Amino acid sequence: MTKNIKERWRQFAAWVNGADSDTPVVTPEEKRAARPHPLRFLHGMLSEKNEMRVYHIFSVVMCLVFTGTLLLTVLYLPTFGGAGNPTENEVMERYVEKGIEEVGATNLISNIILVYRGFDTFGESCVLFLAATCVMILLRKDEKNTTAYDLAERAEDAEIESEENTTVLRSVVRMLMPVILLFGVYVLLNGHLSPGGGFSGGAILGAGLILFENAFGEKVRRFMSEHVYHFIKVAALYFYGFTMIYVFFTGANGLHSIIGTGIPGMIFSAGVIMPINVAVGLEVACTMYAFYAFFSKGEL
Amino acid sequence: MRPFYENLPFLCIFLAMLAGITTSILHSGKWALRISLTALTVIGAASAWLLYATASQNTYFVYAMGKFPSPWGNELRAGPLEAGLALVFCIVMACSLLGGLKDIFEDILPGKQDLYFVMMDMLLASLLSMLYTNDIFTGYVFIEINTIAACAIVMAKDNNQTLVATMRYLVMSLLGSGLFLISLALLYAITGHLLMPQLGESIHALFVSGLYTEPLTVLVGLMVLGLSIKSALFPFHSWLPDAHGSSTTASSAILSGLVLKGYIVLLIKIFYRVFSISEVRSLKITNVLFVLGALAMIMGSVKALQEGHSKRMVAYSSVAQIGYIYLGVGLGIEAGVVAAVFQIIAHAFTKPLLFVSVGALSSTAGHEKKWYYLRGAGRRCKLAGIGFTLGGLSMVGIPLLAGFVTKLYLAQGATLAAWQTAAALAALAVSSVLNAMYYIPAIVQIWSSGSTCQEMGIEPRVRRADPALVVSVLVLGVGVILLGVCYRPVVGVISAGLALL
Amino acid sequence: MSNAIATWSGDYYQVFAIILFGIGFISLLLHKNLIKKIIGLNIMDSSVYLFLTSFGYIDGRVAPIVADPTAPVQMETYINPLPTGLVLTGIVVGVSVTAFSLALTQRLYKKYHTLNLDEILILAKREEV
Amino acid sequence: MELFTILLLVGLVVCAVSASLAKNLLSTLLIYMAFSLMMSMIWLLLQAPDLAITEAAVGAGVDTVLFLLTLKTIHALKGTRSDKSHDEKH
Repeated sequence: MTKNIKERWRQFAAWVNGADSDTPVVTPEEKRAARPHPLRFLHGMLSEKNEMRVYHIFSVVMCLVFTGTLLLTVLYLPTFGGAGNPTENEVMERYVEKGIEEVGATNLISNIILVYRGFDTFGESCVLFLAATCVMILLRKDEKNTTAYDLAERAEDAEIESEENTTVLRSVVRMLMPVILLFGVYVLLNGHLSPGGGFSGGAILGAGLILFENAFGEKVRRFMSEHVYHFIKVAALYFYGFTMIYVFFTGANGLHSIIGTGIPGMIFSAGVIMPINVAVGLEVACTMYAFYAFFSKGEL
Repeated sequence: MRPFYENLPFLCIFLAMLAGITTSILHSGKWALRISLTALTVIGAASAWLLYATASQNTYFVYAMGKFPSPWGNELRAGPLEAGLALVFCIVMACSLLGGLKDIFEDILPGKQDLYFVMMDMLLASLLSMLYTNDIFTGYVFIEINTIAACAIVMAKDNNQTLVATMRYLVMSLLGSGLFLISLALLYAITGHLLMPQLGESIHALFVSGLYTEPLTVLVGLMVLGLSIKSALFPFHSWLPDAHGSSTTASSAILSGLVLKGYIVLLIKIFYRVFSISEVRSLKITNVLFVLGALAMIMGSVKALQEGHSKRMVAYSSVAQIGYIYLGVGLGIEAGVVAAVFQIIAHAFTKPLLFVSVGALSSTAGHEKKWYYLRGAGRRCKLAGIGFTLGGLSMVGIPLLAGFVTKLYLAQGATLAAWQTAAALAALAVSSVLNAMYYIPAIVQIWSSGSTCQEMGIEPRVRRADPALVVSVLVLGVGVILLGVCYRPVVGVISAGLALL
Repeated sequence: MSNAIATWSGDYYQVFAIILFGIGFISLLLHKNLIKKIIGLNIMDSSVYLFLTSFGYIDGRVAPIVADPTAPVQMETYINPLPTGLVLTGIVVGVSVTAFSLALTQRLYKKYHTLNLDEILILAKREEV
Repeated sequence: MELFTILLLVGLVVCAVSASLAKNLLSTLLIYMAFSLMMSMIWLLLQAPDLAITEAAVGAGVDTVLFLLTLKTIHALKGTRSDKSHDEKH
């Protein structure tokens, strides 16, 4: 038994490490001729080994210069943790003292990221959306990135997976799953009252979903088809986008907004923050799951 | 209730984003294209309206995103300069898409064409945000969006070269963003603000009182370094030829014409609104930019001279043209920056014209991209030949074309500069000669009779210009000529916009 | 010099953040292995976030989460919430970029059977010719 | 408390160095995971619990899954099984 595990670990480590122990496909001369580096003008004056060394020294010196400059800069910066630093100004004062009154969430950070500086955060959700789209461009199965060999291998993997005895995994997941989901939903819904919010809650939910997929693959795959993924993602982003348009438009034009602050500290309070957290959380959860699915299978 | 046109910048940005989000569920390249073009038309029209409204009253406005004004909430700011550049960006992006349309549908797999247009819409949204933003952290977020979208449109062609080029581009870009973020952290630490008007006031106060001079110098250096890595200023340009030379036609055109410019416009905005041009000059950072710009003008052209691959040659010529912009900024005076912004516009029209034409020319020789095999290509696709000739001559600096006006204004600015006059004039002269040395032979090659691509076993074929290509070359070509002939109103808007910054 | 050391020992968060930045930067420059490059990039990003967050911290104050919303909120009780908000944005951007670059790495590996960027560049050049 | 902080910070540096020096890619990854967890403790010490939760979920959770899946794909063509595939391809 122990030997088996050891053997498996050795194999595991071997393939993980495989890249480094690769048979050289490129001769050193070619390597040298093609290496783009800032010391090209020294070409021919140095041997391969020396050139490598000079390049390393150059990099290290550059890095040291950077680090040194920044360290010296620290000397001239305001003291760490000191009260009365330039950052403690009227901006912070309003965020802290008026935040609850103006926006309504007792977690002051969610006031800032979702309302005061809501545009940045919408941009950030778009970054996540873009990354998911990029991963789709790169990894979604098509004739360019998948060969017959890949398909055969994936089929083999699936076979191994179905044979494998996953009793332990399944019973552990059965116990853990409710806790993870509950925690994720709690973090999501209480984003305006306690630490957390859309992104962290969504990431927890996504991680739970990935775990669940590993134990009971079929069920999740049947639920999270590509259509469902697109629907959740687009619906969440639309909701977020149009809410933001409404908030910005009414705010900037001085119109009356129907969004109130509610009673601070209650779960249904702080206006748009909780709905947006839910939307962002759903988007993040399914994006994380989509990352996982495209990375491992090339499809949802 | 403010006048409606003041809502336009914000609505344009959100329209572009929502167009991108909608496009991602269409599963159809044709419809994605239609949505993108519609969004571009609407945004272009809105920008034109905005330009008219702000330029006619010679005014600008700030637009709080939400209830909370300047030091607390995100803000946009729009004046003639921003609106004009937004209009140019929309026109150029639409023309590049139309000009490279055939290649997009050939190069990209049918199942993924819609995703390409998602990237285009997001790229537009991020460019607009970088133009309009009044908040430096919003600038950072949209720089990241721009980076990811730009990398995605490079790799969309999905062959080996583009994947490798994307990796290099991505690593360099992320290094640039990291440096920008660290300089932003320093800026926040010494001022406590992120919005440009308040930052400007605090920085001015720091200059007067002489506090925090060292961090200020370091942070300006890091910020300039980060943005110049991303906009391929000379020693950091190594990723550019691969990325711009290997991707599909429309991507190359947009990357060279617009994406690089987005970062430079942001840099100019920071120079004007956070610092002031005299403060930047007193930090000596303009001198560095001047030297690097001059070197880029010459080294980019020298590299282009050695290049036999048509798209890579045009890409190297971008390095030289970016050098012109930085040379203008590096003069450290108003006139130099006006010339730099004019060059941004001129190059935004000329370079896509060149890329679109080269794409069409090479399609007459079985997509072979070496100059040697493109002999006679201009005779087989006359429209593209004319487009390339026009663009090439503009780059060389023939009067009545956009490139000439840039050189004129740069030279004029140089005569007013403190110490740079002689060096700037010499760099301009050398660079013009070098430009002529590679563009003229290329033009001669495409108009010569006969063809050489049979040597590769490719039958030369005549390409009849499709309507999309006609529109694209026509609009870009007319743009180049108009900028060369009636440049006075453009320069007027630029100087008015810069004065308001 | 002793002055400098005193300042550094006061600003130890920032000093460590910068050391981490140096480590991330150098592994980005020196490593040829793409996975290690990406990890270096992540370390660099984390260090910048640490640097930024350290400017929001104020000694003896607590996290900006109000326990009793009925009482008036005093600024002197809480740390500066803004850097935390900015870094939250930054972390999400970081994970997006990581996913993108890892997907790219997978594709490059499938094409070239190596993770070494130098070798990949050479192989790509060889193909072109 | 300060001692604990400094220990954590030193731990971060050690993790960063050893992640960059480790020969084995899997060890690099595991060390990076430890780095993320320490980072999330440091966020707590800096009074930023929001960041701590996000870093733990994203840095130690999702990032690690993505890295592991990438390593798996690499294996799919190399290592134990890849020798076979290499022979087939060449």
